[in-house]
Amino acid sequence: MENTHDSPPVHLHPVQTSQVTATVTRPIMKVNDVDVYYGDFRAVTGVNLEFGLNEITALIGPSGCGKSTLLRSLNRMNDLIDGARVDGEIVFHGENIYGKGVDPIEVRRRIGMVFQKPNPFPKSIYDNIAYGPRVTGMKVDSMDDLVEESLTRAALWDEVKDKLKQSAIGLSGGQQQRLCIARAISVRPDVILMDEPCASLDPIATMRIEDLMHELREQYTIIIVTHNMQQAARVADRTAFFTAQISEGTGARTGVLVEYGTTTQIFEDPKDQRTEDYISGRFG
Amino acid sequence: MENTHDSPPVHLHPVQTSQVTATVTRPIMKVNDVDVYYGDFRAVTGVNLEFGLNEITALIGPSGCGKSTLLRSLNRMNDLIDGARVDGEIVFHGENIYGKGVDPIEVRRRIGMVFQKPNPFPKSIYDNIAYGPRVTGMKVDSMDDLVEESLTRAALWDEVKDKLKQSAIGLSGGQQQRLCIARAISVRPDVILMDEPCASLDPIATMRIEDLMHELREQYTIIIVTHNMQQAARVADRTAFFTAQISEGTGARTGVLVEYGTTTQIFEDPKDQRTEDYISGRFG
Amino acid sequence: MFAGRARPGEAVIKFVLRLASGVAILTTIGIVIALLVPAIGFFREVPVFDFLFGDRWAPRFADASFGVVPLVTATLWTTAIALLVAVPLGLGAALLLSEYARPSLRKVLKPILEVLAGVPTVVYGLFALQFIQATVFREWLQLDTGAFSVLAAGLVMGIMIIPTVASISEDAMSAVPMSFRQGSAALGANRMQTSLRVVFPAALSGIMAAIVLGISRAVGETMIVAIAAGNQARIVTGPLEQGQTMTGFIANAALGDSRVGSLEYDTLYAVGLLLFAITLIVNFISIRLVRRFRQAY
Amino acid sequence: MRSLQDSLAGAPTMPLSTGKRPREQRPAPMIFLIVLWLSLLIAVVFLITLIVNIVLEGGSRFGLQLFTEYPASDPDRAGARPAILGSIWVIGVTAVLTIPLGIAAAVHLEEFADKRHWFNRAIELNVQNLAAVPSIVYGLLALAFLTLVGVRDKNIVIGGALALSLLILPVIIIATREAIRAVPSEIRDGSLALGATKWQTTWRQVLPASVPGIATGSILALSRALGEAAPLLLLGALVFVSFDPNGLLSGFTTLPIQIFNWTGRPQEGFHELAAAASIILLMLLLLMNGLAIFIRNRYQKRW
Amino acid sequence: ALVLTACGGQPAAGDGSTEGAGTSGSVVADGSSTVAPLTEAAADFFRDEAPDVNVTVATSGTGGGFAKFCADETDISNASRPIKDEEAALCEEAGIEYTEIIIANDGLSVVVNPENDFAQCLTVEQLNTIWGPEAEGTVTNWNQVDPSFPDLPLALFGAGTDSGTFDYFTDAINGEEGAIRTDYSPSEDDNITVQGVAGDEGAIGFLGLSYVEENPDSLKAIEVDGGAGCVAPTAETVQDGTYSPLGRPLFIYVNNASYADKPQVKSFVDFYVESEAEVAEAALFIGLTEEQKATAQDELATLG
Ligand SMILES: Nc1ncnc2c1ncn2[C@@H]1O[C@H](COP(=O)(O)OP(=O)(O)OP(=O)(O)O)[C@@H](O)[C@H]1O
Ligand SMILES: Nc1ncnc2c1ncn2[C@@H]1O[C@H](COP(=O)(O)OP(=O)(O)OP(=O)(O)O)[C@@H](O)[C@H]1O
Ligand SMILES: [Mg+2]
Ligand SMILES: [Mg+2]
Ligand SMILES: O=P([O-])([O-])[O-]
Repeated sequence: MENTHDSPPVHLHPVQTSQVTATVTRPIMKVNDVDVYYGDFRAVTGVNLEFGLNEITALIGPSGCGKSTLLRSLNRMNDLIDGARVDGEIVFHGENIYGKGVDPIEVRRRIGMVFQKPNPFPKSIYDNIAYGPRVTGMKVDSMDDLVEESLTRAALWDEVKDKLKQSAIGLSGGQQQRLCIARAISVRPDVILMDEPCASLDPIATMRIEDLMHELREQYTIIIVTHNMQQAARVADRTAFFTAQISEGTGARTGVLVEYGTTTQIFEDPKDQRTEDYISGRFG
Repeated sequence: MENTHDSPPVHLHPVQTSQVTATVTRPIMKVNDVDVYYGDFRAVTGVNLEFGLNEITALIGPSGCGKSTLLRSLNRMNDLIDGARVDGEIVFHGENIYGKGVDPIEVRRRIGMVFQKPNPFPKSIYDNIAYGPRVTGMKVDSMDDLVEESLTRAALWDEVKDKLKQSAIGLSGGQQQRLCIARAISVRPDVILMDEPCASLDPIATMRIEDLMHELREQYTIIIVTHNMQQAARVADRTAFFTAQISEGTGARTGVLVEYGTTTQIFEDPKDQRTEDYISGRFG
Repeated sequence: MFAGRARPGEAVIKFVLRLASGVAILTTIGIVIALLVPAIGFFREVPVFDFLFGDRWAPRFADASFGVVPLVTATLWTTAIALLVAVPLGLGAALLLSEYARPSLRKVLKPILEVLAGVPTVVYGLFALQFIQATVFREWLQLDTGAFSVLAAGLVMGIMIIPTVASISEDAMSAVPMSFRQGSAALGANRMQTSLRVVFPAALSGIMAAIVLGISRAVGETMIVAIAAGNQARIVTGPLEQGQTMTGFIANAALGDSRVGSLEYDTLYAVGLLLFAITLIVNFISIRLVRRFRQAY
Repeated sequence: MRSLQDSLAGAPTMPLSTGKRPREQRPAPMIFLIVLWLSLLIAVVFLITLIVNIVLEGGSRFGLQLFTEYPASDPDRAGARPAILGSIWVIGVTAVLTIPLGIAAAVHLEEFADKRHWFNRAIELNVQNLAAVPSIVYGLLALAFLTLVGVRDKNIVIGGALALSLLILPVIIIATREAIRAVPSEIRDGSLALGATKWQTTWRQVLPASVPGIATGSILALSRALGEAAPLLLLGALVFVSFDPNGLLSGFTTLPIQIFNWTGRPQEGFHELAAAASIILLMLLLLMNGLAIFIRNRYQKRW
Repeated sequence: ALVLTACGGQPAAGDGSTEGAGTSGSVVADGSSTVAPLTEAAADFFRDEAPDVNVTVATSGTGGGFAKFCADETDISNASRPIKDEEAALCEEAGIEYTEIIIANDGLSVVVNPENDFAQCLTVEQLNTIWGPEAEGTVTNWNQVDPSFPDLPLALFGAGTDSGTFDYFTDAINGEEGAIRTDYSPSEDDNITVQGVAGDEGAIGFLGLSYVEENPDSLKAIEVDGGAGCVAPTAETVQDGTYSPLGRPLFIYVNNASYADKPQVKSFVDFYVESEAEVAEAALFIGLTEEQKATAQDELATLG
């Protein structure tokens, strides 16, 4: 092991187009030739992907390759960033979410999101869950029931049922993250996007969330960005590997999809040299 | 690969004492029973370690286990944090750097440091390098020569020799980091500490830095903190694995050294279950 | 080996710097002494109770009396009116700047607001007296009011305080982590809902601090009230009445001159002390609130 | 209530284009936005009215004479020359007194002071408090101080500068601290790790990097001092001065005081002069704020 | 500046008096805000004589001015009433010797809002009814002053307590210096009084004649009946003494030591008295009678 480092520097593959090798049987979302820009800067280019219903799809790749950018464009969260722009189509239930007449707020209600750092509102646990239904004007028979159901699904009910009126800020990191998942569930989305949901958690809390994802998979479609390859291997049905390509002229780094397939295939039999280098820890 | 996750939650090892299994032949620095506190909070406890001359030692472990804290105590950078305190001895060339009469500024000159985020000064490239020699009042025959020498050693000379008067802020991330290494070298330290020096760099820049570390090893002793196990495996002669132990009473997390040995031993034949779990990606 | 160079310069510099920051403490001590000594002289002649609760303020007349209540009522009126203007407008501006405006728009709007805080108060005072009171209130609106009113002074003062309220509450709102807004948006909330239900409550302690600081600005403002609120020390019962505030009294008295040590001179300082005490209390509340919102995230 | 289960079937449910107006554009959010804009616009309209008003009243008197002539009993011959020079003197001395002191105090608090020490905490608390003390109280303080040291005539440049300095010192300290705090700690760490002392780091790295912030804060603070009248009134600055102030002990008057004085005269001409002098003050204010903005936008580093 | 000077009613230079030439130093005057415009005008004209002399004129009110004068803080004290005994005692205590010089005349005018058409002339008794200490809180309406007056609330404005105007008015109308109802708006700034009276239909106030002449649209001076019929305040009635009891002389008090030791003070005061007529005109006051001028010059002469 000592001093074995003599491999040549990695050359980025010259092929620009993304390779889609997976065929998803029951697609719920399709990404058609998507580029994402921040102002003039193209952060991600030419992505084609399909996400399967009730599957967990992991997006992996080195830092800055545009995983978060792509994920945020899936529920139009990028709209909130000045200058962010999406080219191409993202088709959800047969409808382009960037199409005319589409209300981005409705898109976000239907496609929920969980963030890297748990971000409960500084309100009571109860109000955190009730917030979504309230602001979206959801017709709810009993808010109490909805809160209980959401928390139960997020495997948090037993831990918090006696302190629903207490502030959510008092919960541990792992509990906060499950609360955020419960909150996302409360407005009855079809898809849940997760951007490195365990990055700030300790190993035990991470396992809890991973277990929870497996349970949620029965009813939701989950798309998760992760830095942790082991995590992708543990939880995902399919994995998409991205990397950043450096443009020759300007030196700008643009994210591209390198390879997409079942998790087993990506980790055990990668087709692309870059995927293999990354998986085997040769870079990143 | 699908859904294989059913391992029980990891239990932190109850043994508190650090296990030092490596015998370093030519130690340049010794950490004797060091605890580091931030006010009342004990961030790291009971660390015993030796760093070998002209070796690269990697400190690895999950987030928050105190790697950076320990590293900063090796050149008294912790002195600058209000309330930070080091108990125990850190012996460098036979002298306790926390001993009486020791000038911390001299310690820092002799033990240089490179940070996670490249932090060039907002000055010209030339002035960045000349800064250290100037402020430390180093006797220098020709500053130009010293600048050239430092930049050459940091494998940056060719790239910047024509724009020494330009601002360092205009360099790319990888170049900036090499500039910071050149800057650290300029005051002729014996040891260089690096805290995740590649965390913000892309794969190619990372490789450059790793190559550079191998070259520098001939003349300097290097201690590097890294999150990236592959990187540790690639560059380090020895590896120390830390983790955070949760105190039963208070729930406070304190960093401990779990295992220390040659990199080969740590990665291929870990003695401690926690090390193995971490290496194999079972947590973290 | 590590015996460093002696660095006496470093110690001297450190000492000088420390001395410089000690000026802050010296100033406070100076204020307290400067106000307290004459005030003690004053309270030797006028019982504290009569001062604080007396309802007739006529310190310089043959038949003197020293009840500060009339000055306090005028101050309360001008302050309340100023806040009524500054709080809604300031918070509205703050929400606009922090939740809606793009950085480029912010760059334009914030300095304009800052100008409002910088207009010399003499200029404001004349504007209040000659335009707001004389032209707008009396000529255009035909209000039943005299040459001065606490309303005109309070209104203009409110405008002056808008930037104070806006800038501190905007700080508090901007300090609310983006992640809260993202969390809210991801649940299908629109900007208004996010602003009112997430950002506003989360920034509440900072907003309170802004308001409290606004109060201390209003209580301490001098020239506007001295020019436009009137000079008659009387208990003010309505916004269209004139009245003399605490600062108004000090300024007006300063236009004359009193012998050091005379009761008249001491009166100035007794009122100054009361003013200082009020703003001090208000400040402490504000500082605590700010600290709370700084700690929250 | 539709159970959660139903929505998960995966079959296309409600379309995304609901046909209704997007939720961001419904009446309530639109009205809300209009209200927010209004609150800002009211303030701006007010400012414009004020400026127009003053320009209408004082415009005819605004001319060279205002700058070159001394006050006189006849408004047609009167100017604000001593007041302008007095303002320059007082603000200049104030700047010389406060800027170094304010920077030094801020450097101490940010770079050197152990924030857990009671003394430093007391200083911090004091600075915050002083920033909100009414300006007239500073006038009382300066008056008491000058009396204490036995100054006969309190209306002297150094006296006025003292009152204004104490008034804006906390403002400058706070602005400087913010500018210093904006310098990333990485820069400090980088310098210290090379064996630079704290002071070297402060002097060679932190202060140069925070110059724009300090300049901006100082200019705004001085522009506040420029418009202050109340504390100077207490020193008896409401005087007729028909000569150019020429030293620290020279008598003086300032523009705001001159304005106040003129408005107290019976003749309408003086009121116009007051408005004209207000134009000068407003122009100076806009100039200084503009300069501050320019510095802020041009030089402030985004780290 | 020259052209402006020419039409400014300034005394022609070179009328034989070259007393200021070559002197320098400072002259500090303080005191009455009523008299201040006179001293300011004098200082203004004097600058052409002696450009290097710095004259400052502060306005602390007559009482405030004497306080400083007797503390040896000023060279000249402007006064709109003669020095009081207790003030004189203070000066004596401090060893300050001084000389009183009459410098102009003023008609202390009682003014009402221009809309007011019923109050043309008030007797001293009526004024006392309005302003007396016993009126405080009780006399609040014009019809309490005279039943023929309409039902209109009174609004009262006047000089602040530090002023000689205040002292003079209270003495003349209420019979005792400082005795006055306190529920009026006192201001050291007479223009505030102008604003106050102009802004209130039921207003009544008192101030110097110059403010009336300069603000014909805002104020109306009423006639005062001191026992010999209604008299309006004008230059003639003041000079001939028929505007009584509110016609008053204005003074400057000169510190004898300053006059003797400081050439700039001497030349300023000499100039001031000599150009008294032009000064009064420029400052909108009523000049001295021949008799008064002679007195003033005599007083100057005693100073040496
Ligand atoms: N709001 C933004 N404005 C401008 N550029 C952005 C913004 N957010 C991200 N970028 C840029 O877009 C590129 C992709 O960023 P992104 O955050 O999507 O990467 P990522 O793969 O999620 O990386 P990480 O693993 O570090 O989270 C980067 O170059 C980044 O600098
Ligand atoms: N300046 C500080 N003051 C107080 N506590 C601190 C400070 N810096 C670090 N800590 C705490 O000390 C512990 C160890 O932190 P440290 O940064 O050394 O961990 P690390 O192993 O380097 O983690 P990472 O991999 O995230 O950098 C953490 O609990 C952290 O919160
Ligand atoms: Mg990301
Ligand atoms: Mg670290
Ligand atoms: O300022 P006075 O003339 O009224 O004393």
